[in-house]
Amino acid sequence: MTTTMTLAKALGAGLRRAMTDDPSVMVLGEDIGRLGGVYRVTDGLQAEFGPRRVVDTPLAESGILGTAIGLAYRGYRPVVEIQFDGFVYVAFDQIVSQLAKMRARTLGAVTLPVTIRIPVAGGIGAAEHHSESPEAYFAHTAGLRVVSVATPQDAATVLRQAVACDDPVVFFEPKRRYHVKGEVDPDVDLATADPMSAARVAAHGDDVTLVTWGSQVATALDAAVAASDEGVGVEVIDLRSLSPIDHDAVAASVRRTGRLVVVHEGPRQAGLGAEAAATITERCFEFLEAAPVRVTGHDVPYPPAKLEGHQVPDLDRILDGVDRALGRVALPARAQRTEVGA
Amino acid sequence: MTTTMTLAKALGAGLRRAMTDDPSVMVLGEDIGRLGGVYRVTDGLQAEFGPRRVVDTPLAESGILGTAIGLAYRGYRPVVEIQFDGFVYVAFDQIVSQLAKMRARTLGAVTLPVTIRIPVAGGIGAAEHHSESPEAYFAHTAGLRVVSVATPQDAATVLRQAVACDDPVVFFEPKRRYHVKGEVDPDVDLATADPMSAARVAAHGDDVTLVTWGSQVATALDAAVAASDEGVGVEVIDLRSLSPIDHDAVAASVRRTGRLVVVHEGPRQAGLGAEAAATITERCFEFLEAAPVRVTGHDVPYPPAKLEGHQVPDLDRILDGVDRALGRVALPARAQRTEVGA
Amino acid sequence: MPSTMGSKARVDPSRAGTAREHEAGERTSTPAVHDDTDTGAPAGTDDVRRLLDRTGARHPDPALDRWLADVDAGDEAAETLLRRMYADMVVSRRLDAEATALQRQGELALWPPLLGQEAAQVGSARALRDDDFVFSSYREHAVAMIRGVRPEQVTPVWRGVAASGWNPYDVGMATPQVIIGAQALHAVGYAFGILCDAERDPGRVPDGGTAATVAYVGDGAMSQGDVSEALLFAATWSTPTVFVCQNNQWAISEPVSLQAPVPLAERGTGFGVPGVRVDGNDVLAVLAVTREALHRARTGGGPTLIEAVTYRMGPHTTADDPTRYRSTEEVESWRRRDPIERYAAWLRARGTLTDAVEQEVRETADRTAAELRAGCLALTDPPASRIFEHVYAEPHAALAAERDAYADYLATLGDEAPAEAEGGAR
Amino acid sequence: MPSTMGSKARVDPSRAGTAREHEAGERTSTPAVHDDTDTGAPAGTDDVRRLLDRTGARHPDPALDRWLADVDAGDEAAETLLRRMYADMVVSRRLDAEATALQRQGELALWPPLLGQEAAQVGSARALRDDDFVFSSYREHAVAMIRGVRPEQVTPVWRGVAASGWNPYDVGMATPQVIIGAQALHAVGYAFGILCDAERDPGRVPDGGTAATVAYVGDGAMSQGDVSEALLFAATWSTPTVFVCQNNQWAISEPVSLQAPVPLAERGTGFGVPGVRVDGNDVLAVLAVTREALHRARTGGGPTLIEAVTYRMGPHTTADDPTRYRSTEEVESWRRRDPIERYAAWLRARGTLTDAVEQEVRETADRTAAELRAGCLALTDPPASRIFEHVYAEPHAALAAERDAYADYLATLGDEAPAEAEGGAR
Ligand SMILES: Cc1ncc(C[n+]2csc(CCOP(=O)(O)OP(=O)(O)O)c2C)c(N)n1
Ligand SMILES: Cc1ncc(C[n+]2csc(CCOP(=O)(O)OP(=O)(O)O)c2C)c(N)n1
Ligand SMILES: [Mg+2]
Ligand SMILES: [Mg+2]
Repeated sequence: MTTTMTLAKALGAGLRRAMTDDPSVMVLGEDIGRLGGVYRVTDGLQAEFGPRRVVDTPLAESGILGTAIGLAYRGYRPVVEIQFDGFVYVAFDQIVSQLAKMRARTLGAVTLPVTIRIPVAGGIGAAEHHSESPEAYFAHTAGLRVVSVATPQDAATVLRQAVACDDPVVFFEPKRRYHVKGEVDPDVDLATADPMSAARVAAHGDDVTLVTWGSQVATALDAAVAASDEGVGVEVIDLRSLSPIDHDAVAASVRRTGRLVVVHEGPRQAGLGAEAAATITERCFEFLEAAPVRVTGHDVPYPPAKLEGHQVPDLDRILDGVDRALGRVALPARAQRTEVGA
Repeated sequence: MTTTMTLAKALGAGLRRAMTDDPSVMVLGEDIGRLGGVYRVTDGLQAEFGPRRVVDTPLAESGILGTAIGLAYRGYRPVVEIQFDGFVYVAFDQIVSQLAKMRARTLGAVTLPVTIRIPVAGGIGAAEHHSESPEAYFAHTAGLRVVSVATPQDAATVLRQAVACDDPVVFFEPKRRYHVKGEVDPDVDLATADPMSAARVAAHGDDVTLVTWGSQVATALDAAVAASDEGVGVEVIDLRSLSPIDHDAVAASVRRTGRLVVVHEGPRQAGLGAEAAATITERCFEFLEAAPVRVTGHDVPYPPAKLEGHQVPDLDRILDGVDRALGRVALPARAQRTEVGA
Repeated sequence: MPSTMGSKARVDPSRAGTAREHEAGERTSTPAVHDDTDTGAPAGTDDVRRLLDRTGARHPDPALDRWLADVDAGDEAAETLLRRMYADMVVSRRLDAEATALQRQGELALWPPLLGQEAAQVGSARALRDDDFVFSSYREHAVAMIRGVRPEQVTPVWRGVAASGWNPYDVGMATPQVIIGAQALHAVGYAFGILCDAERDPGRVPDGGTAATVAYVGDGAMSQGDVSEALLFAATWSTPTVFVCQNNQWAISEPVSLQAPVPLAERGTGFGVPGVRVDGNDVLAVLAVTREALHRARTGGGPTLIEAVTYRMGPHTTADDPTRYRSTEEVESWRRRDPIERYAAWLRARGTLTDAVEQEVRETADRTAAELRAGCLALTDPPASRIFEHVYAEPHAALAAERDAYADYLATLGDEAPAEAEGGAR
Repeated sequence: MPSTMGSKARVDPSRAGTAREHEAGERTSTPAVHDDTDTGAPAGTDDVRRLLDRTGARHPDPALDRWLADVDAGDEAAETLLRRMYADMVVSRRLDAEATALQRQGELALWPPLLGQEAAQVGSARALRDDDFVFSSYREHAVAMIRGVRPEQVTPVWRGVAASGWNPYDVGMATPQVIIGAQALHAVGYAFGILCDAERDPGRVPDGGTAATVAYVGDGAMSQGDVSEALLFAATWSTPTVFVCQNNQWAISEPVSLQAPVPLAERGTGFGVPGVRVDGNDVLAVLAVTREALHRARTGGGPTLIEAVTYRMGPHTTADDPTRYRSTEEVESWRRRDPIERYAAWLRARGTLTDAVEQEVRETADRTAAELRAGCLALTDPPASRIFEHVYAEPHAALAAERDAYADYLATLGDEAPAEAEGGAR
């Protein structure tokens, strides 16, 4: 049954359903119990499932990840919340050296179905370390799966898929879109739902393929509307899975459009935009009318709130990227740059 | 005055010179003092400069990096050794959240000239976590500089440049090539030496541009020789600097050859090969005769020693990449795959 | 929380209270622990070093009193210091209220109030010398003020105009740290640098090699591996470092019991860092223990961990709703231990705090609050080019190209042409 | 090393020795510390719990002896256990020598010898139940053997054929961990899982919820933030976890003084984890303290940290040259405290160890060594496709494509066609 709810609530609903379906699912993190998380995603879960399944941990992310690995070793299916993107780095070793490698290390004997929920990206006027986009670090790490969601329905469904997956999954939540509402059925049949590894065509178009994910999907859709007003058809692909990447879906589109724009908030250098551009160039070289275009965060530390509008790609920067992909010179100044963020 | 010495000794000579030039240079790490490092790079330095300038630290990499930041805050110029590439992840937060961001955070008030020496990459038959290629993680981190060396002379010179640089520098040492010998002048004038940010053309050729760095440079040069036997001119570019990347040098070459092969050991997905391919495609789209080709490690955890020959690109895989860049079908089976590693 | 959590304080009860030796080679007397249970303070918060009880009565503690000889001299210098600390507490509380109001009015994006922690911050910061160096977290507004940070330098971070508001070297204090616990290692490294300087050539070292560093950490921060590593490095190198843990009972919604099965003052002993547990709402006791710890640090005695037991009276930040996780009774019980009230009562009783002084302090507070507000409202948004500045110290062609490309792009929008950046991305 | 390093063991000397309460609510008697200085042992290593001195004389210690009631019963079961532990020590030393030889002969890439640490490993591992779970480092070959790892399962890692040699669930022991200290957190998490299982439905839990985990860590590992966090999480959750720190005096070239200004057994107390310092070369004492700690763990008493004071007689690994950083005298002084010799002396004196038994043990050792060697030499290089296997549990199209492309490439070389991979990259 579908209900209208925010993306944040949909995450909670997905988590609740996952916990109901499988008693081995445990939720761990800072402030996720009594408080329900700083974004209230886990609101009510501790009251419902008790403090042994929804566990407020000491303030130590490496400890959280390391003990989650131990719990998974024992047969649990831990869902870990990292409070903000910038706090995941202290747990980096447990993620890349332990979680990602344990299965290969043990020749398949040890399965670690740990899901790491991370509110990601900027545009919320936050303090330092609260607006990071670390997707590429994890996508560059073999042994992990990395997913992102852009819609309330995907929030519920893909989170359930991530928790059900026997591989470790880094699950990125577009915190700037937590309040976005949509129709959500938290109980869709996972067997028939699209797999989380599949990209989703969010808008159809024949002139340019625009690839993005997470909180940029909505901006990209706005850009597609604006472009269509100018007669340009933009196909928007929400990657959803960042590792593996559904290059097939992108390539199929680019073979049609001949042009690719990749949009993401993280720094450009060695970001996922490079990966998408490189792979699509390999696969579609003869179809490309122009070099793939990257519209990304700059290669700078994420700036303070008042400047983040210059870091986070917005409608105009995306349209500029579309223009560049079309080989057009820059368009005349648009009336007003659109505000990003909450 | 030049002397014949190994790459490892050249590093030590560069460090000695840097310490002599600037009393604020300190060296910190595990086993670097009395033992002289597990690879003896710092051999003799503690005896020469004393235990307050060459400091054996407790076994905790985050602690080493964090205290190095404090020392730099106080005006020191710490050179930190991470014993093996795989041990840097426990210090990841101090590197990406602190070291990389401190200058921007303080609007330029705090300068942190910390150099992080990391023996990198595989091919030495080592145990797990001793053969990682984490370059892309750091190149994706704004605020850091990342360099690598491939020759004994560069080992001495670029290390001195890195230590003298007022920015934090991650300095990758090709451990598989530590024993390679060459003529080294540890005292070259840094004012006239090529800057460490500049790529180096290691071999000239007109048919394919081959970009790589560190321990793969020697393999690439072997490949260039083999290709030239088949009449193919391979231009080998040793990037040296991985952040920033000297795309100008690569683009200049590709505009001539029309073909690009990037070779690295780290995983392919979101690796630096993607960055090089994407940027060169952006800059040289109309010059490219074929899609840039990546020859890289697979997207798997670094395999055990007996299998590492399948992970580390070798002569044949590089030649296969050259063939692909040339649009040739795979060559007939070559006599024997070349052994990689020490 | 797991049901077993409260049930295993397995440490010898006779070891609680944690009066460790406070100077190398010398043991302090048994701590003077004054019963304060009439305040209804939460269990487990009364085994602390204390000089002023919540009524403002002063209790003798020879081991601590010797660090307050100047205060007890009763001369004009003493009066000045005592009044200054009173002003510090009142002014910082006023600043805090003003900043909270600015946030409520939408002028600041966020604010982490210090309300309730004035004594812990003022007492420790007033023990410092100018040449000491502080590495703090994000809530140490009173410490910053005492170090010399001006009101208008406090707000840029919380308004989102800059990642920091002052030059650390101007005031001997690093700018706010958001990654929990990371700064503790910086404090140890800096202190190791002091040691190294001193050994090389004490004469040429500005602070003669006797400066110290202070790492402020929260009770939650004590759980981070970095803080443990900092304790170890400090002990191994015997650095002149004082760790001041403001145990304000909460880490956002998590009670200190989750971070500390035994008192936090004990945390360092297994690393070789002695600890002392002090009433963090008693500014005199905090001053005394910090002076003692700094003296050890300056004289080669190595690091100390001070646990200042206090309470965060307000929300974690203005974005937090503490009613979701703690009771009014708990908050009220701590209100009765207010750090300013008890100090004021004592000062009044001894004649230091007169109506005239009170009036003057209030005016200072209002004036400082007004400066804070004016400074905040005067802040302008920095130019776009700022994001490319100070990323690197040395020329960086790639970033310069990015900056130029973005400037060109902005020019096409016609609404703003960023100024040429200075430094960082040349 | 910094000159100040040795000079600040600032902890109350009366607290050294660290006989903490070993059971909830109960205190053990004063530790029986037997003077062992005639062995010329390095200073600071004699304040340990000990039952067998280096001559093999058994000293009473009621607090420990109660954990050896079965041993002291003197019945056949006791004799069997005592002989088994003797065999464990001799066989593991023999295996270690064989592996070292294999490395010298080029058959293994590397080997980290356990020589000298047999008692610490055997005593602790023999205290375990089958349903307990061990998370070790890389040097715990005797522990692995006792857990049921077969000789031929030990060598794949060190030959470089696989990243691990056994299925952890078959033997209740994780495979070797190379990242220093990381495994300690896994042990705590697993133990927390045992607690959770038990609370849900003890009847349906195979181990009835009374299993425990053991984390083996080195003296160097104690410096890592992860180990500190593990101590904290274990204390906070009161997990059934025993931390066994084999303090073998060295972390590669770094002496333990660099990692531990105060005895490592103290490390946990500030987190709420009591510690005990035991002679790690006394297999009986190690057995007793581990049994005690496990009993506490199984009965809700929470974690314990055991510091087993021992010595790494060999190099760090076969790649190491310890003569660069330690003296022959030091090594010799520890040779006089050999863990096998003293145990053998005691066993011989009490009649447990006869020539016949000795002969039998030697044969077992030789046979096991031969198995190790045969197993090692029989190892074949895995197929190329192995690198793509088990990376993922579920189908992964991208990796499958990479695997296929690589197979196609290999086919062009004509020298090997990798078998179709099973699982991981479908
Ligand atoms: C590494 C990291 N993890 C989590 C957070 C989120 N966070 C910010 S403040 C805080 C609580 C800190 O508590 P404490 O150390 O007691 O300091 P207090 O806020 O009470 O002053 C948390 C969990 C963070 N900033 N950094
Ligand atoms: C995170 C990390 N840092 C450094 C190393 C390199 N290293 C391997 S063993 C070792 C010493 C470990 O000493 P200890 O914990 O005492 O164990 P022991 O070798 O004595 O058994 C070091 C530094 C590592 N493996 N992992
Ligand atoms: Mg707190
Ligand atoms: Mg050791």
